[in-house]
Amino acid sequence: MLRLIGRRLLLMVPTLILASILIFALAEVLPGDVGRSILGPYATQEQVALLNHKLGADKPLYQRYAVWAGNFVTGDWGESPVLKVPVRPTVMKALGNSMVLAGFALLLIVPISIVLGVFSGLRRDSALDRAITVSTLSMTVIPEFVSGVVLLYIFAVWLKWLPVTAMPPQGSNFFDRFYYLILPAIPLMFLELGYIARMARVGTVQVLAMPYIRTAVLKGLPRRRVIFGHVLRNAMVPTVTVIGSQVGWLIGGLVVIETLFVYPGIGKLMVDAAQTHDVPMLEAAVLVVAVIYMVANLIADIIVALLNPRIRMGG
Amino acid sequence: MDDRGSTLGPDPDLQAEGMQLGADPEMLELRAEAATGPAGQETQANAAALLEQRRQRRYLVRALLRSPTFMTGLIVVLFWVFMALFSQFVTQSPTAVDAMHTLAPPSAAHWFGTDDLGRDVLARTMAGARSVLVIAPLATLLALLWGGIIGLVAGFYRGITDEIIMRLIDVLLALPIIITSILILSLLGKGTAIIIIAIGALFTPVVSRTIRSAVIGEREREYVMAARLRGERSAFVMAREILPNITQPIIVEGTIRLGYAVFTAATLSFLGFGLAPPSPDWGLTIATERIFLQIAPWTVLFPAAALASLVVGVNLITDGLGRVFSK
Amino acid sequence: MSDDQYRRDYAQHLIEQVNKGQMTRRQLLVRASVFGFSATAAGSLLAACGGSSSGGSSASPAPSGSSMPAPVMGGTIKMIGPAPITEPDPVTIYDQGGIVLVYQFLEYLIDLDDKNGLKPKLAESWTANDKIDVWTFKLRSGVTFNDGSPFGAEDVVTSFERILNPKSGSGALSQLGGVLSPGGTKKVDDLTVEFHLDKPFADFPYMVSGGNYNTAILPRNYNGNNTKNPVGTGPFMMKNYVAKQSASFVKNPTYWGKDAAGNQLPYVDGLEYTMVEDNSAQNLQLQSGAVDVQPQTVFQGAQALFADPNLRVDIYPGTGIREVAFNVTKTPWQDKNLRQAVAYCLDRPAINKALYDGRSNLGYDTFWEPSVFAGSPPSTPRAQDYTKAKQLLSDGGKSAGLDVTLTVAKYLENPQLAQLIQAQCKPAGINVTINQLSYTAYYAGSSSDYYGTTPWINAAWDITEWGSRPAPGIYAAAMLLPKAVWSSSHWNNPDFVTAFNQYESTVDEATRTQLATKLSQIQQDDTPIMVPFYITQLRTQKKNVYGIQGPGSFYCDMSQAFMAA
Amino acid sequence: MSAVEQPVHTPDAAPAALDVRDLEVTFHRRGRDLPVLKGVTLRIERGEAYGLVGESGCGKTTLAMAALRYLAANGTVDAGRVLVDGQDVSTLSEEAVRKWRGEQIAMVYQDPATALSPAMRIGDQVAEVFRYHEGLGKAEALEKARESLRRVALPDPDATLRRYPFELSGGQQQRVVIAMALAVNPHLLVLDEPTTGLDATVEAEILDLIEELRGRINAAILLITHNLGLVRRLCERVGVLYAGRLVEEGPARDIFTDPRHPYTMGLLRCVPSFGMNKTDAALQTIPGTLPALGEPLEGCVYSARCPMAKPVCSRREPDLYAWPGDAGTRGEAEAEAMPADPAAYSPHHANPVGEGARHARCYFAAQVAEMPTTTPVLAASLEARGATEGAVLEIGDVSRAFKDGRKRLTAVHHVSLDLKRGETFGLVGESGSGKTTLAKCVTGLIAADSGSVTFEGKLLRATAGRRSQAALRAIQMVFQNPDSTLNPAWSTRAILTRSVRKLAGARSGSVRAKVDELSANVRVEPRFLLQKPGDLSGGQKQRIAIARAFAGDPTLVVCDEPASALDVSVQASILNLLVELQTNEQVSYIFISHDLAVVRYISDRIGVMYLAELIEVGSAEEVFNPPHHPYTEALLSSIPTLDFDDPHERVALRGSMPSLSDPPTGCRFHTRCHRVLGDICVNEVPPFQEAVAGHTYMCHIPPDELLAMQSAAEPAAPIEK
Repeated sequence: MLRLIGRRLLLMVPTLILASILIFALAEVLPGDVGRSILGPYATQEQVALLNHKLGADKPLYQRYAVWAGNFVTGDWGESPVLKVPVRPTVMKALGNSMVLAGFALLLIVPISIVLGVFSGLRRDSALDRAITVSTLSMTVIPEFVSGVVLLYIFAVWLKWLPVTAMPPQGSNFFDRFYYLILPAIPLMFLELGYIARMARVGTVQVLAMPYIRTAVLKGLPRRRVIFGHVLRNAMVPTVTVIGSQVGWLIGGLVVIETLFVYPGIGKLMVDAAQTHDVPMLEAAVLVVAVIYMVANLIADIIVALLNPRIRMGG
Repeated sequence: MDDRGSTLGPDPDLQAEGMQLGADPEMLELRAEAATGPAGQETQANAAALLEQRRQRRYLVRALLRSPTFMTGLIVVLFWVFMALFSQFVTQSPTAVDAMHTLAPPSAAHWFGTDDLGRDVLARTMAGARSVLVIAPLATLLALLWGGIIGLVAGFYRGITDEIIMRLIDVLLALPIIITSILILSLLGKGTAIIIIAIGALFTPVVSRTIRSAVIGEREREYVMAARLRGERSAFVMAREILPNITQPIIVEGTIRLGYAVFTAATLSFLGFGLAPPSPDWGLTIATERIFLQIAPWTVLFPAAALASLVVGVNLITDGLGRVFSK
Repeated sequence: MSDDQYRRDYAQHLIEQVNKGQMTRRQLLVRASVFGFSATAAGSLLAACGGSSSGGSSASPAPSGSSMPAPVMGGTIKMIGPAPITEPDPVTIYDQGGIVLVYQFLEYLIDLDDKNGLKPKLAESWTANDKIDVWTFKLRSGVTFNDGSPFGAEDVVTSFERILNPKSGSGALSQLGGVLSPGGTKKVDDLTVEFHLDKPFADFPYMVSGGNYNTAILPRNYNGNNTKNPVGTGPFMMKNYVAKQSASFVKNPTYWGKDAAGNQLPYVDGLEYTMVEDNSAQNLQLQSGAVDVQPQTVFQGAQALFADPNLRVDIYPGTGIREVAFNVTKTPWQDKNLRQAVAYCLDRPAINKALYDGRSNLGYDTFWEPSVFAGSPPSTPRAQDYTKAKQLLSDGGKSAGLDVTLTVAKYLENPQLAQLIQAQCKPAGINVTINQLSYTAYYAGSSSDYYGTTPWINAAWDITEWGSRPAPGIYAAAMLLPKAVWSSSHWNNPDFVTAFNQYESTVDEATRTQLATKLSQIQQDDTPIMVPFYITQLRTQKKNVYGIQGPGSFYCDMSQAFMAA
Repeated sequence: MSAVEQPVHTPDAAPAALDVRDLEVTFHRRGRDLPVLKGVTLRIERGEAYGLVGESGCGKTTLAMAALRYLAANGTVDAGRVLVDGQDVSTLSEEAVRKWRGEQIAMVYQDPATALSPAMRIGDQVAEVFRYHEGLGKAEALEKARESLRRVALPDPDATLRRYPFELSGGQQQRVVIAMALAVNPHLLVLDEPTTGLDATVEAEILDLIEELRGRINAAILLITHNLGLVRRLCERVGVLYAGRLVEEGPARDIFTDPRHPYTMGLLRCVPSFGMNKTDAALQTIPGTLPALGEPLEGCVYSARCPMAKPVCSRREPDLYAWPGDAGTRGEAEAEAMPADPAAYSPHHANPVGEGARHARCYFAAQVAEMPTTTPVLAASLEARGATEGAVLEIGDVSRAFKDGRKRLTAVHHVSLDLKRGETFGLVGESGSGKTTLAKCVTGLIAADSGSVTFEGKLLRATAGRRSQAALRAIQMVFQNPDSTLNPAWSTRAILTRSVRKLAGARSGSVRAKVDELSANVRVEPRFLLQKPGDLSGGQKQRIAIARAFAGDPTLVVCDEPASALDVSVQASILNLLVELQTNEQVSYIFISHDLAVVRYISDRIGVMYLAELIEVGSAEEVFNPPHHPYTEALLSSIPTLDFDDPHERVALRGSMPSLSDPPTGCRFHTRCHRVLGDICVNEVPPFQEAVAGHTYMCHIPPDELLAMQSAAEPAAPIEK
């Protein structure tokens, strides 16, 4: 088990290196350059060239990468040439905000989608099953900017039940924060609900078809015991894996939600950094998101291993 | 005395399918053991088998026609296909600007009202089906093609090839999708073809993963070994031996991706990377008209409802097909 | 000629102009302010004119002055607007977010009033020599930076030398280029500064006003670390700046400003600025009551704000335009006929209606907004005339039709404008393909040759948004003169150049008005750019917020703002 | 079919453990009603063991599921009743059913690996039964679970309680399932193919266990199996099911020694009796296949395949006559009197007619003993064939290991052997002993890590991809699983055509002819060539697979358990086919099987593998007779035979197979050997001893000593039936 975790953590290193190289290359193909981003379209060519030279942005790609990577691994994430703020605290704060939002959304998504999925799996082919399957899947493919705007309009502007932003005023207590997060979390929930519920349903249906469920039923166990003792645990395996991999989508969805709900998160930071050629910021943001993604998958795999002793012990 | 209705009854599919494949199938083998049987009996069996095949096909069609899920989905999707093909004959031009009558509420002249440029929302909603119905299926096919090739190669060769491909795919998957799309669209430019390519590319890693695992399940099967013992080239084994047998996961993956393709096309438009105005594309319309949601909700709600209905329609078809086939 | 003599002459000249009907009363006020008249002095000038007002503004001036309750002290005003794209360094800022922030803690020699006139700020008065190539500014005494250091001529000189140095990267260099060179700013004494210009320039005061936003006066030892150690003379001090999220300000207790009643300014204790890119999100926040002020409101989607009983939307006359530029060096726009043909296709009232709810002013295909800038418009705006357009097309050899591409950024109402142009061109046989780019892509260019590659300068036909410019000369210098770096049209009309140079170097308002008319006519006739409308500026605030100064847009002086009970 | 309600037993008799009356079960699939059970009546007394046999798809499992009230949602009971302990199970409430399952009726399943909850500790799974049926607390239930595990003779029950299913061997898993089933002393125990998929040695263990437990528990047993040997060992009474019909029923000994239904007779004749060799005779088969579900059947369900069938048989279905009573007299009389006009038939009643211990559903039960054999005539004399001199294939010191995580599993360890032209080399051993890996090293599907494979004097490349087309053509393989051996997406003709093209190098004109010839050779009718594998029966698929292997006139065909997934009658026909092809084509076989009787039948020489090593090689007869390796001895003793007079004592192997990653030192078999000498076995790798020329085994015990030991312990494995 520990070996599994160790191996996976080790595997992250090449992935991150490749990712960071890719981001550098990405910054190259994106239109514009950092000097122009800082000085705007109205600065003269000479000024931009001067600034680029000062920032070292006119050096060859590999040189810049080497410098950046060298600093990064020593813990020096540098300063954003565009925003003139140190990268690490900025990224970490944005990440923290996003994690709170995504975490809260997951807190809603996971139980709801699992309950819905398992329920429709148990009631397979019933009208309810169809309703759940179709409605959750449809929610998933309705873009979050549509659901977000509609929800915002209904609950914040029209009914005024919920706040229009996701950030509570300063000095609010811990629980206020979640009150502010309810509205943004719902479109995110929609985004993931269908896929996870579908997996939970499939997992349940598959497990119900397994001979050991027959064993459990024919042992004369009460239905509750069969479901909670035998079905759920095994049905969760594909679901957990999917939840892990869906963290990527969740962060993708964050960009729009963060814009819509005025939330200073990592998604917005990333897109802005990409558009302004803020390479240190972009690199750091993308890499922490990649780490989050991989860690989420690792956690999912660990949970799978916990659910499945074979993997746990074989590992 | 059956346990029908019980949540924990045995799974009908298990009994139906498993029986055919299991070591002690309850379902009877449909064909005669030809070697030594009396000829008359065989002919009879063969005729019965053909009859059975035809019956099954007819039954499937009938069951689909009777399935409310499937039919609803089919009608919805066909409606949009029809609209995409013929909307210009049914409604006014989706791009006819009437700057003096902008954001007009639904009326007899404009059933769905007008948008910020005075265009008929009904006409635009109808015509908006076109781009989605071109982009989403083609992008899905493209993703299946690329993902299929990558998945086949990785799953078939395994070893170092697989390792390298999967690491690269891991990297792509670890990158936030938004960054990937910006990258792709910055590289490629714009236009419908580019969007199709971009969405296809975005979905490729996921698809190739799915197909890879299907290939891995298939490559150890004995018919693949038989092909290798025949001296078949790898490309032949992948394309002709394995590929036809992983159509099931490919179709499932395809239907899931189709829904997401609609979603992604709309999101790309929202982020300003998708189609250009004055396309009546739903995603684009929702993104641009979104600011009028409060004062002229019809500009957003109708295309949103259209988008949702198409998506639900696709899902209903998928769902209906799955249920009928699994019976 | 002494300053006073000069002023008296100029005052007399202005009064004559008004009385001759060559200038509106409003324009008088504006011109007077350019030449350093105080508001009171200008008021007495106006009184001297006598007669009825011939003020020609179609946009109603801001109502902030009327029925304003008594100021209330204290409280924090919450503002909302876009985040600065970069660090809000006053030397290099170029975007709305940055300008709004800088405006709160820094000051300019001259400020813009809400009619685009000039009012003294750090400069108490200014005069020009006869040739109007040397301008002398008297600085306000008793002003200190909020770090305690005194403000003086040294600060002004270093501020201008800084932005004139190409290494600073300041966009102001583009504006001041050819007008003021390094070394041209001279300290006379601690409170007097002289600007020695490269050429006579009548609108020079605008160049050192808030309208040229990079000219904010920074302490002489400014080290570029603005967000970390913000030092300025402004009414507020930046307390906290979180990139991409928020900025907060507290009042500057040692601010020099006092209101008419002698109260210490600013009224409020502080400001909070929330950074939100998305306009709808900003609007929703306003409607929900979470914020008090949106310095710049975008028309699209603002209808809800107009309808909101808790909000007040102020409308200011503006000179902001959408420049629909024909690149005259590219096919087919070398041909004037074709450019005119397009201009005759536009249904300007309809465009105004569609994009601005009819609240903007119709455009004359020149940047010369007649209600703000002196110089009467050449004629009425071009009306839609397809017969003429078709004739022009056939004159241009394109009677069979014309296929062209219009490049536009997905920004503000530009895509909608493009679509309207597209739709309105179609009946004349002009098929317009819209090439919509992201904002970034539209303004992106290769690092080796930006102006040779960026779409906004190099597309054959594109739409570029221009914020308010306080003086027409600024527009011309930046947009239409042959050497203008931002010339999307690449227009080079010797008549225009000659006339413009004359215009800039004369103080005689009669001549200026004639020249202005001529410049407008040349522009309109040759049609290097189309200007379908002049955008009025919207500012939205809660009903109880009063006293915000400035001509709309991001020029937002909060020193006299307050929240009524 | 109207079921006439009629008491089988007098009411005052104790209720039977299971009493199934006129049970009719129908499955509904894709809009069709498919009758699976047609009026089945059977009765199992308390303490009695009843074997239900029949080929795959006869309806055996459906009967069991109906008895447990656990039919799939698409299956319904249309008529009849199931009484367990006199209680009609259809009348029970949900809660009562729950209690009834486990307390009165319990089941042991076919595949123990999937029958146990994979993520739950063994202890919890067993304890569950006590917690929910006896209301015990956790600790007490666990204590009782430990007791249960002890009862099924699981070694170290304490450790087992804490284990997960995957940590146990197949045999141990099945013991756990049995422990669970017997936990609350049920009245009826249903065993559904309890040993299928287990190795012979393990199967024997499980049988021993069940036999032993039978003495201690009071449960009646319903054993469902296709393995007649199992029934012989365990059951007092036997029912034979065919196409949803009970065709014969009676005491086990009688049924096996004196079957009175042609189907029963056919089944018995298909099984190769141990010691029989291909040179003796071809195997018996049953012609035709089971009718498809839902296929309309007139008259006797078996008439289409019955070699004794007369016209009357397909006109009206015979009753289940008592034997030797009615079946011999009334049945034939009724058949005689049958009017030719079907309309004149009286509605027949399919229930047992007349009291008696035996019943047979045949008009001509009296003639079954003289049922004509259907042995296909061999095309050429096998004796004349004979293996030519000179090795076709030489395997020299081949080893192969796999990586499993960090472990290195040696699947083949220094194996050498050779093979002559036209010879069949049988490879036996428990699963995981390396048989298949060795075979794949020969064909090049797996590259050997070391060692050489020489074919016709030439060294072969390690992998198929690098071998010449000629080498590929010459060495082909027939695989185990009929469902995956053929590409399901291709038509049968396409499969054969491709093989002919690639292997025979034939041009298009001759390809068609060659394909037709091949399919004729494997007795597949041309019309089946149009179909896809999914439409073929398992036997047909294997025939096509064999045809494919023979497409390029191979010199050597590796057969990896080609018939083990098939029913006995099909298996027999496949074996016959292989023998026939060998006779005609002079091909050599490497034949892998865990079924010793099959290997014995088909092989000229046999190699026994244990834990990656080839531990014994010799002629078929010699290997199966002492002196042989103690492991071979154990394997042989574990075969369940049909012979009721077989007195042989089973040699119990200790423990389960050690891990391939860490094989025992010295003799690899010493950890389980019943003839272990002492330290020498632990420390020294044993030498190959030569029993007779050409028969060597790897053991420290010299041949004469071994012969003495083994002769004393048991007689030679039965050759005669």
